[in-house]
Amino acid sequence: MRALAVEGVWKFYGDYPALRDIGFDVQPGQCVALLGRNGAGKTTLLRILAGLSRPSKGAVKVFDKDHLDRSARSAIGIIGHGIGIYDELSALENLRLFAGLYGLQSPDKAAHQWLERTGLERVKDGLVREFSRGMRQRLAVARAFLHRPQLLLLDEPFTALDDRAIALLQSLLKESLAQGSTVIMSTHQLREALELATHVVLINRGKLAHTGLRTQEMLDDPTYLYRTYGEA
Amino acid sequence: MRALAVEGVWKFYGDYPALRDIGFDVQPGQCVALLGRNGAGKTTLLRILAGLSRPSKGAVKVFDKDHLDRSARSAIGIIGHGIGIYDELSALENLRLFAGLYGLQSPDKAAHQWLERTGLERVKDGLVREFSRGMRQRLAVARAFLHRPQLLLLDEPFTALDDRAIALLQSLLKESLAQGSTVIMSTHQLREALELATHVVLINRGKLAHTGLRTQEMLDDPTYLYRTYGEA
Amino acid sequence: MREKILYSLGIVAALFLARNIWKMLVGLPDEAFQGAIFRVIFFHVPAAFTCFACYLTALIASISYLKSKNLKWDSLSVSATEVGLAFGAANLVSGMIWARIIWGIWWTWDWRLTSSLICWLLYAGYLVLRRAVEEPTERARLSAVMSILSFSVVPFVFFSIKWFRTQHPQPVLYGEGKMDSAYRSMLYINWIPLLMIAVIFVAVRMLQEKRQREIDALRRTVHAF
Amino acid sequence: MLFFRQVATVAAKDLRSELRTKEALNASLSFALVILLLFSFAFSPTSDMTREISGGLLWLVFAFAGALILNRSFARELENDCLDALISSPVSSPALFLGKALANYVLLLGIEFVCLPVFGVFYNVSWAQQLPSLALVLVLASWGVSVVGTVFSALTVNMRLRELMLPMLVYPILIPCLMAAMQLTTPLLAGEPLTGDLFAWLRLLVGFDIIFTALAVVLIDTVLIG
Amino acid sequence: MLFFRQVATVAAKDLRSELRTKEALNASLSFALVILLLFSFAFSPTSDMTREISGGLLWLVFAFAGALILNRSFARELENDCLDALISSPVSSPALFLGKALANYVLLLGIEFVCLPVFGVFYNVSWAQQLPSLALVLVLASWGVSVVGTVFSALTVNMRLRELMLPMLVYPILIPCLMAAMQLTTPLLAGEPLTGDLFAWLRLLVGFDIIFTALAVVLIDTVLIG
Ligand code: HEM
Ligand SMILES: Nc1ncnc2c1ncn2[C@@H]1O[C@H](COP(=O)(O)OP(=O)(O)OP(=O)(O)O)[C@@H](O)[C@H]1O
Ligand SMILES: Nc1ncnc2c1ncn2[C@@H]1O[C@H](COP(=O)(O)OP(=O)(O)OP(=O)(O)O)[C@@H](O)[C@H]1O
Ligand SMILES: [Mg+2]
Ligand SMILES: [Mg+2]
Repeated sequence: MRALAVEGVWKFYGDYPALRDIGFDVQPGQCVALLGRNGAGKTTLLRILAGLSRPSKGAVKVFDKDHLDRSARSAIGIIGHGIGIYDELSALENLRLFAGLYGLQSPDKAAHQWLERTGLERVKDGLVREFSRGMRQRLAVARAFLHRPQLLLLDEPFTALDDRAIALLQSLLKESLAQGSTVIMSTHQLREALELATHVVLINRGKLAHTGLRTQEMLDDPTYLYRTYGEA
Repeated sequence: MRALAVEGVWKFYGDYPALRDIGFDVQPGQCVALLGRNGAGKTTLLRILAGLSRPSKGAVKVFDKDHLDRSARSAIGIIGHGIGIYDELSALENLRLFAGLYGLQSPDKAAHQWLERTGLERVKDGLVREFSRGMRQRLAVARAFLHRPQLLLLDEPFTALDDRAIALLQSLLKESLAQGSTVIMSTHQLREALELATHVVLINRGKLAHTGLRTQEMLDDPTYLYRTYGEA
Repeated sequence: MREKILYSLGIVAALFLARNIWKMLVGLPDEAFQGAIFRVIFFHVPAAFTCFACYLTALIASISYLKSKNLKWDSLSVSATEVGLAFGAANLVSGMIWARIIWGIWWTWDWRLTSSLICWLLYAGYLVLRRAVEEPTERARLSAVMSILSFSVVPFVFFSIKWFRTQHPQPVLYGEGKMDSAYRSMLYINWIPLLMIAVIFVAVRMLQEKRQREIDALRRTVHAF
Repeated sequence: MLFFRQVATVAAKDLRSELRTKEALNASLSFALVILLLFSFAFSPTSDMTREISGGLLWLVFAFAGALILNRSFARELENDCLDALISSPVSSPALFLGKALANYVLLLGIEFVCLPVFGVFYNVSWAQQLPSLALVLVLASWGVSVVGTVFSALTVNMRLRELMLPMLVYPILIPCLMAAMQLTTPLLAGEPLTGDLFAWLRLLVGFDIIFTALAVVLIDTVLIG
Repeated sequence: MLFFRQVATVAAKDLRSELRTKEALNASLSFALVILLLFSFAFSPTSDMTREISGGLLWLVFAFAGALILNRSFARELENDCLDALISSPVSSPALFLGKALANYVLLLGIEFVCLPVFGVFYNVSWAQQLPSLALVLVLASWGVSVVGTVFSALTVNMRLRELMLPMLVYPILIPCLMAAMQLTTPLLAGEPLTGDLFAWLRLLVGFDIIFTALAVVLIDTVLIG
């Protein structure tokens, strides 16, 4: 069973095709780096995968179910540009809310567990508004991992994070990869992404330019990819 | 004459000191990388330097004038998180507006010149709203450089830019450094910043942790700085 | 080719309208109570019906857009709404002129009049809403929803004279109002050219919309590096 | 079952975060008071006149203050991209919508029950004579306002002129509902019972509520997922 | 000299970008029409009553529609952090403020001059009998509204509940100004000339304008630079 199957996806903004016939498969356990220059269509694609937007043509299957399906959605975890956390609620309330929405058996237990894992247990009753950026980012991670998603979609997760926050996120991602989850992340910070990735998908102005394993060359010189498969 | 003199600057948010007794000098022609972990106070400091915010204590001098002074302001150019450009105006109108506000002798000529230099001449009458991200970024650069500022303040200028956009910005910065301008930029993308920087200022939870020349060690291993001067 | 057909249709409609006006002025006698001004009705009522027809078209086009995601339906929806607004305005203004002469005032807060105005404002709101959304697909989607919601007021306009006591004349076509058959047939006959004009306008606007989309797409490619 | 639990969860979240800060509530309450004041200046009502226009006045105040609450409803989700987090969760759009509409409904009713006595004092109206009927009218009309307002809040949330668009679009659609409420409230405030003619208005209110709730539930998915 | 050039540049920029899209203008115009409608329901004005409350009605409409324009004034600068670009330029805060106030003033007057005839038609008021005096009142009162509104637009621009805060804060302060305008407008619309008693109101308007313009110019720097 494929974790994700993207089949001939097009997305039009008006008459402008932001995605043109994108198609690729992701097997469970893979970590895919979604690369491309500014405006290539990474965010557009990730939003479609996350069920936040409908493709104009084509289909997206998550574990062989339509991506807008309820059970497909419960298998997905997202971290976007915003943290997706309510400022006026406490850390615990936030996690309990999402645990409830995802229909977890014991929302309370799941919430506490993830507070502990992200090191937020001792501030669990603090309002998010008062948290520092690092703590908020941790909470966003806890929110995304809470329901043990089998497919993680991350849009530029390393942007504007410092070395420590990046290390935390990387270790969490590694762990959930080890547990068999699938990860797809877009980024411009090639080094951080390629260290983690097992596969690479490169988009060029809305078209699939390359998809395949991450090779040693890419690690050695991140611009290798753009030079080889991108435009001049 | 110092390009910038920061003297005992404190900034309080309520009772919380976001900046604690920051003081350093920058000589003309230097390129300073302002580093620090998330929440260290980089943005707070840059906003004070740019005259967008007043220090709670201490003083900031730009070319020996108070930073809120009109002539100090005309010497400063900023690029922040937003591009600082009006979506409903055309590229030319935007530049002409700022040229006018800065009291340039011939606003029209300056605007055209910078449109040309950033490669936007052929779309000068297009509304900014329709521009792609790369083009907007160029326009923001043109806006910041328009009045030939002697002091450039950049807050995370490389964030979320692709390789090409970073290269463009770097080349423009290099050029204006060569012409004797001073640059101060905050960033988490250490590699890109350190390549350009001549000096380094490290802030740690609002306190100055290190200031000095950028050394070869830093270039070789960007985390060297945090390891040496930062907290555990 | 398409333009030629449209233009010739336009000429036919104009000739038809001229004939009707001639008939109205020369062929029909003044009405007993209201006098010469009564002839406004030959425009007032058909304009209202044309306007409703346009709104209905917009509704159908909007639903079709949501079903098919084809931007052609969106252009039909805007075009029909714009033309509908024009005819709505014609209805309002002719009614107001009439009111000025018969009632002595331009406006009264009567349900029929007011609901017509609400309806007009709602569809004007539709156009304002369209301007606030940049991206064409999103604009089409949101304005389709708006169009569907707006249409809920149209029956209200139509039946307002039934539901409430109003100063506005009772409907002669289906209700208790009475009208001489010569007047009545004139009413119907004059509806034909107005409807033709509406159709032509809608077609022209749709062409414009299509061109506009093409231009936008071209400009985007120019403005994208 | 799951559906209703989700509706309740969403509504509880909205209410909790509103009641924690009470920002929107306070602001729209004081806004309501301010416009009550403005009206009383503008129309310097004599007691006779007040009697005639009390229903209209009251519902205008509710409509204006309500728009502020409704505007916040989806705008609240924008701050940290929370809307994306909600939509990508397995909550269906109708459940999300009904939860938010419910929360708005409760807030709106809260504002109304605070404004009523204040209004009574300012304009010297003894409003409590027909309390059950009045409550019925409030309950029905406020649901209409909440449902329509919440749909438009979702519709306009990503627009450039959100705070301008919402009132501009929402009031015309609400006019039948507000009109009926005004017509019903004026006699009720004057102490007259509901009689013959007024039932037509009540029917209009019920019809409005049903039609727009149905339309909203059908259309909301299209509005939320582009 | 430079000061006035900067004021003009800022005002021209605001007007140009507003007139290019006409969004706020269209929206607040149709909003004005909608509330004219709402009022007419709420108060179902007979011709007698209309005569008494016409000034109040009109200024309420202007105040509500104006708030939408004013709300946009600084909010417009947020989109791309343009406000930072403006403040960091050598334009002084008062120049920035006056430029924006001027742009709002022009837009407000535009809306008023469109609304007046519409009001005249809908409420059957022949409003043009005392045109010069009426224009004077409009010009004076609108300046007060623009200045106060622009200050509060700046004050609230970074608040979480911007669209809620502005009307809540601005109307109470505007009450003297609106009150005077209402008192002056009612007789002028009825065709009576300005006489004895009314000059006191006119003086109030002038005083309001002067005081708040001065206050605003003094305080704006503190408001804009934190
Ligand atoms: C601004 C004011 C007015 C508006 C908005 C208005 C609106 C309408 C509308 C929408 C209709 C067609 C719908 C229907 O027939 O059910 C209509 C029909 C009609 N109107 Fe008006 N009207 C206005 C003023 C007047 C006045 C002043 C008169 C005459 C004194 C008048 C006489 C009629 C008549 C006779 C019909 C035909 C009714 C029928 O045959 O169904 N209207 N009006
Ligand atoms: N709402 C929108 N309306 C119109 N065009 C859009 C919209 N969102 C994205 N686009 C266009 O679609 C293309 C892809 O955008 P997208 O944001 O997906 O790029 P990206 O790969 O995420 O870029 P970046 O690296 O800059 O984030 C771009 O050309 C962009 O201009
Ligand atoms: N408006 C504000 N109100 C209260 N506290 C603030 C505000 N702005 C910043 N702070 C606090 O001041 C400190 C410094 O923030 P600042 O944004 O300057 O950090 P930074 O170095 O730019 O961090 P980052 O790398 O995450 O951008 C942080 O602890 C932050 O929480
Ligand atoms: Mg992106
Ligand atoms: Mg920062």
